[in-house]
Amino acid sequence: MSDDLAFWLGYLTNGKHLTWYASFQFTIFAALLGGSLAVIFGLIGATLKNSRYLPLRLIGSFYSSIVRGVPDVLFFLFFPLAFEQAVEWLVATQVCTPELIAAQSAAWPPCQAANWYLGTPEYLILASVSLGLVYGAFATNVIHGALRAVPRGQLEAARAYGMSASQVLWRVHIRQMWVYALPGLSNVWMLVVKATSLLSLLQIADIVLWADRLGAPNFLPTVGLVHDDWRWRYYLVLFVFYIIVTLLSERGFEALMRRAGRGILSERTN
Amino acid sequence: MTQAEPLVSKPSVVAIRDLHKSFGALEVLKGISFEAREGEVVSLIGSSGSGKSTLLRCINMLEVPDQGSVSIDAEEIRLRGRPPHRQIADEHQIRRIRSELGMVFQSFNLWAHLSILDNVMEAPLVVQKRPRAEVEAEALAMLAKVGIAEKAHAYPNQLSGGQQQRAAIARALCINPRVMLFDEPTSALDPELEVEVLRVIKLLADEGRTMILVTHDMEFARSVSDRVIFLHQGLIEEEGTPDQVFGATRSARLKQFLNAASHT
Amino acid sequence: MTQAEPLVSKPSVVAIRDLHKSFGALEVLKGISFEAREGEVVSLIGSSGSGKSTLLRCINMLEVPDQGSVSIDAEEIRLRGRPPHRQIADEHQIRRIRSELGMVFQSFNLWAHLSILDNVMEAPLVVQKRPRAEVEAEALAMLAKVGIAEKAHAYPNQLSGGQQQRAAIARALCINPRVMLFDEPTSALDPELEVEVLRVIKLLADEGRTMILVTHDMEFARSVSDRVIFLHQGLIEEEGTPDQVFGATRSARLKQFLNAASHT
Amino acid sequence: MQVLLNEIVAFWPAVLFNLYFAAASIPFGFVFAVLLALGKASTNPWISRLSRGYIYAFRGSPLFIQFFMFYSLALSLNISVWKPMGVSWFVLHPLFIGPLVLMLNTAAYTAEIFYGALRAVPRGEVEAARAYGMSRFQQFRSVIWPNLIRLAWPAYTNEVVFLFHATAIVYFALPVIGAQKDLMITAKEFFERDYNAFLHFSVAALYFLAVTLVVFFLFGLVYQRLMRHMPAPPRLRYAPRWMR
Amino acid sequence: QETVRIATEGAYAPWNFLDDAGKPAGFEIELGNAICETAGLTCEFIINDWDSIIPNLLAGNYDVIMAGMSITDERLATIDFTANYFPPDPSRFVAAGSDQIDIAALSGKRVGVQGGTIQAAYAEENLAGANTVVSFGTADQAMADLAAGNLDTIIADGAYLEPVVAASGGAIVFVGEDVMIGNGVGAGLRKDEAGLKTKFDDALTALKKDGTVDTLIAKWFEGRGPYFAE
Ligand SMILES: Nc1ncnc2c1ncn2[C@@H]1O[C@H](COP(=O)(O)OP(=O)(O)OP(=O)(O)O)[C@@H](O)[C@H]1O
Ligand SMILES: Nc1ncnc2c1ncn2[C@@H]1O[C@H](COP(=O)(O)OP(=O)(O)OP(=O)(O)O)[C@@H](O)[C@H]1O
Ligand SMILES: [Mg+2]
Ligand SMILES: [Mg+2]
Repeated sequence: MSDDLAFWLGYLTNGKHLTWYASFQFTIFAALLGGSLAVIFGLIGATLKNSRYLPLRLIGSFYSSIVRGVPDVLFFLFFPLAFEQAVEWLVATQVCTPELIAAQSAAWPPCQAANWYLGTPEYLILASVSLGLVYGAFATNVIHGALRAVPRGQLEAARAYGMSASQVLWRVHIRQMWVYALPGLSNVWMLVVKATSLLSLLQIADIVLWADRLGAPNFLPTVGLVHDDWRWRYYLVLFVFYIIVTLLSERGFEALMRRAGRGILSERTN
Repeated sequence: MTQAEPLVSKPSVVAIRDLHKSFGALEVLKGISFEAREGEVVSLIGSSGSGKSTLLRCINMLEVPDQGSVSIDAEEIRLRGRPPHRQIADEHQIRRIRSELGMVFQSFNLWAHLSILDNVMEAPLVVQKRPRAEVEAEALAMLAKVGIAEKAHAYPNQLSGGQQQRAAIARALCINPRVMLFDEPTSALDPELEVEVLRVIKLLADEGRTMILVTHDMEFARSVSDRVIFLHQGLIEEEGTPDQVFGATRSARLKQFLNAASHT
Repeated sequence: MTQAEPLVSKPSVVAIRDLHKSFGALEVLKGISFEAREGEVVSLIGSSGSGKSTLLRCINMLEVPDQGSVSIDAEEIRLRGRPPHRQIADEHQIRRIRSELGMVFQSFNLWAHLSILDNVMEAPLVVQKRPRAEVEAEALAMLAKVGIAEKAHAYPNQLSGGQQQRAAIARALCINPRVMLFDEPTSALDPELEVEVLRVIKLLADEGRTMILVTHDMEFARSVSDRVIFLHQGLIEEEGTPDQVFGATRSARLKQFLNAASHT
Repeated sequence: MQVLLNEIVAFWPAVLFNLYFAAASIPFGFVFAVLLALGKASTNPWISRLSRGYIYAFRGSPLFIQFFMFYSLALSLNISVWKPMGVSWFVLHPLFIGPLVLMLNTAAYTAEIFYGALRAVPRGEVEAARAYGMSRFQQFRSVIWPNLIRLAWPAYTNEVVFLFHATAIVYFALPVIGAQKDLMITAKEFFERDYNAFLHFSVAALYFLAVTLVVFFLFGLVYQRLMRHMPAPPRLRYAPRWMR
Repeated sequence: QETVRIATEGAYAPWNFLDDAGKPAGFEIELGNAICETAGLTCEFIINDWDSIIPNLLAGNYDVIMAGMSITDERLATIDFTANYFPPDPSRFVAAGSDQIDIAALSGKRVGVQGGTIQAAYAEENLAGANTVVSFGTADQAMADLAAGNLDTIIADGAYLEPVVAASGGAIVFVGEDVMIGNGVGAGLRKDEAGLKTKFDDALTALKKDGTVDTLIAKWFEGRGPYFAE
């Protein structure tokens, strides 16, 4: 009985479990940063797609269709690697001497001096940017469609009163765009949230990695709580966690929609 | 076809010379010239598709004409390029001039995300960069003038059509325009709402404001205008005082048009 | 209000007794009883919202009435439960009876994914399980009868409204129904198409087919019906031969209605 | 150029695994989805609630977690269930449990698509079917299903593409048997050999992109056939939209 | 003072694992700290998945691997090793206690390994023909599958298996003959880090000499050693 109690108490006192709970911050951080970046990249992508200049338009369309044509995991893994290599290559062009290059045995980086250390914080930021880029492509599509959904008359009125192009864009077009974009962006947000489960693939000790480590069967008291293979219970917790986040997000977006839709969606009240 | 009215001595506020405009293969305006003088009310009439809206939209360059010029207060709006890529040459100039032209759209086009008061204040604040306190006072005064002061904090879609149209008029007035442009200000409204809006426009006319309006309401055109212009197939078919145009119609087309108009 | 016509001796095909139907708080039918005899054409008229469509839809139980009964060929459709959960009691019975009632909808409701011929053949094949060759021959004959034989292999949305409505009639006819039910068969059509469809319905009437139709077209009701029923506020306000109803109107409400109808 | 060709050839066996995962899960997922969609629309509150809950849970949680959870769940049932039945080797094989989880997942997404389409089926056409005495099943076969599948097809095409994309994470979550490696694992191993991220990942991406285009093409052909009753059949556009 | 990053897996008790505080702990962590102290270096342990532990070393994300990694010719082709700090140790087979399994004539069985280990290479070479080799990300995952009956046997380091078998109370037992593969466990370094390698080797030699290594082995691997005492 008291053994049982001690065992279950372990879930509150055991440092590994506490670290697990703490690792939720990585997931939440990546979701928030990734989500915000997705909107920003979405705005940029949509602006490119709407541009008057063909090359910019092509870049916008290329970005949104290629990224969407490839699995999110692939891009998620590729981008941090590619970014790291690109930075190292840039540094290498500055710092690598022929001797250093000759001394380098590994295939990459060109020389040891050009190496860039990536720790958890760096990986976390790169992962978030990666999420932002992937889902920014989806957001591009959503925002592009929403920009086109704003009635032309609303923009013409703004032009007719002498607003400059950027004033029309920011004061009317983008302000009204949100209402049409929110349902789609809500969907993108859910995707970002779910994609945060991939963080462990980038060497981040996130909730998924810990669930695997803690749930694995353990025989040795020195290593942690002794139990059989309990992984599915740990994953069930994550499963439920994500469903709850989805539920709360839905609520949140409904509230947001009500606010943003004020004046545009609400019915006549008098 | 000059007028014998004293208005002729006043300076011309809007001057249009030889305006042409095509959409693809369709030539909508085929060379239109006219002037509107200080304090004059000019009505454009004509059958549907005759190019009235297009003409009005060319005045503030929402449509860029293919040929011809538009001058406001003797300042010509600069354009560049050849059709169909003719463009506004000077963004600063057009913005300045546009804020001299208060356009009221047929479908109101109030900004849906702003309250009525904010709609009215938006252009003075953002374009003319006038101080907020002053603009707010003036906006409230304008709303009172058009009779919807109590709706200042409502959103456009909480208003009836007539109230929306009057809000749109207040919005146009609040930039203190030299000229008001109206595109069928009442055609989206039912007869009751129409009366409300016409009352406001008449009020403006009586104040001596320069106005150019497109209308299908011959009664109204007759009672409010100093001059009536009949457009037909992209050209001015007849032009004159209401008494000349409606009383002593010369063109056969106009006669036919007026006949049809009186039947609906 | 019995009729002096010879029809009275024929057996009643549709018999409706004391039908009540509410939607939520709104009581649409407040106790309707009438019969349609073999070969009789009955027109239902009444202002919009008076419950005509609801009554027609109660006959084949697309709406289940709250109270009262519907009998087809003296067989009562069995229902069970209390309102608002009243339900069809016997799925087999209703399916058999429904295939005796050829309903033609106001908005046609042709199956968009099937060709016209397949539309007409679907119910005989699927519901009545008749041999394909026989059904096909009959379907083509029906299409010829309503005058759109050459459209057999077209899809519904390649047809004009009048053609679609005639296809819908052919579809209803092809199940060989005892009774045809029409809900405003022409109101979705423009006057030209209307004429085509009315011609077909008249043809059927002349053939002696039992029909119940809802219509807004008084002229047509007069010329085609054996009996006219005027619905008002969920009750039968007046009933009789066209001559009685249109010629010697008694009810004040009906007079008012006919007056309004003749003005539009 | 030669390098690229070699690389493409080297990836060829790997893509077969991704194709297998998609091909094995899509048909079952489709059938299950139809049942779920009908369940969600059912008037029986329990069936409806159950289907709704299932769809919500599987759409609301990451596929990655679902893989881990179902694998470890299946594992914990091994001794008591699969072993005695003699299907142990089969049930826990990635080539079985992979498509199984994909199927459970895609069924939820597809069911939501079908449910939406179901509610968009023209009411009048269904009423016409009822009015002519069709039974519920006949109504479904003659009217509801043909309408549903047409309405759902574009969205379903998207779902198929993303299911294919989702096959990329199967082997990140399940044990690898022998040399059975899919595109992602292959790309990752190649990368760890020579650090040429651009080459290896691009070739893997190329494969995914190619299959995506093929799916759009084939499904587009089907769509055109489905929509042949329209005067101007709408075309299916390359428009990958959602992911799980 | 020079900072050295040491990568470890953190899922291979008692070599390395995460303790109750969630920090790396185990034989290699204590040894690593002792080495760094002796060599005058500042050390920092980093947790990295096993299957990408060598690539990330080469990519320069850390400088040393101490993760129960056996010294093999194959690995020596890409990285360098210090002298071993754990002697060549037999790899051993385990099976569930109830199973009868003939390792000598192993055929048609499911053999679990941790991907990228010497045992994985061994199984691939010697067992893959007649059996199914299943590779897992961590040793613990393989152990879970064995316990759940999804594997017939696992081949892994004897020193890793011993405490597990002891603690399992007969549920998991050693079977068959031991296999000698690998040349002991050492710390892995990039080939161009000759300086660091020297520092590590010198420190190791000193620690072996003064008995620290043996003490640590005795502490973490019950009943083993001494190996390095003069
Ligand atoms: N943006 C456009 N693109 C192509 N054609 C246009 C465009 N705007 C107007 N047109 C065409 O130009 C012609 C004149 O249009 P305009 O709107 O000026 O007519 P209107 O006199 O205002 O008619 P109404 O009384 O119906 O408003 C019409 O045939 C119209 O179809
Ligand atoms: N399914 C329903 N749910 C709620 N109310 C309904 C429903 N169907 C009809 N009603 C209401 O019942 C009343 C009668 O409708 P019904 O369609 O029978 O009128 P009608 O006589 O056919 O009118 P119309 O000539 O316009 O077709 C109307 O007020 C209508 O709004
Ligand atoms: Mg117009
Ligand atoms: Mg009706």
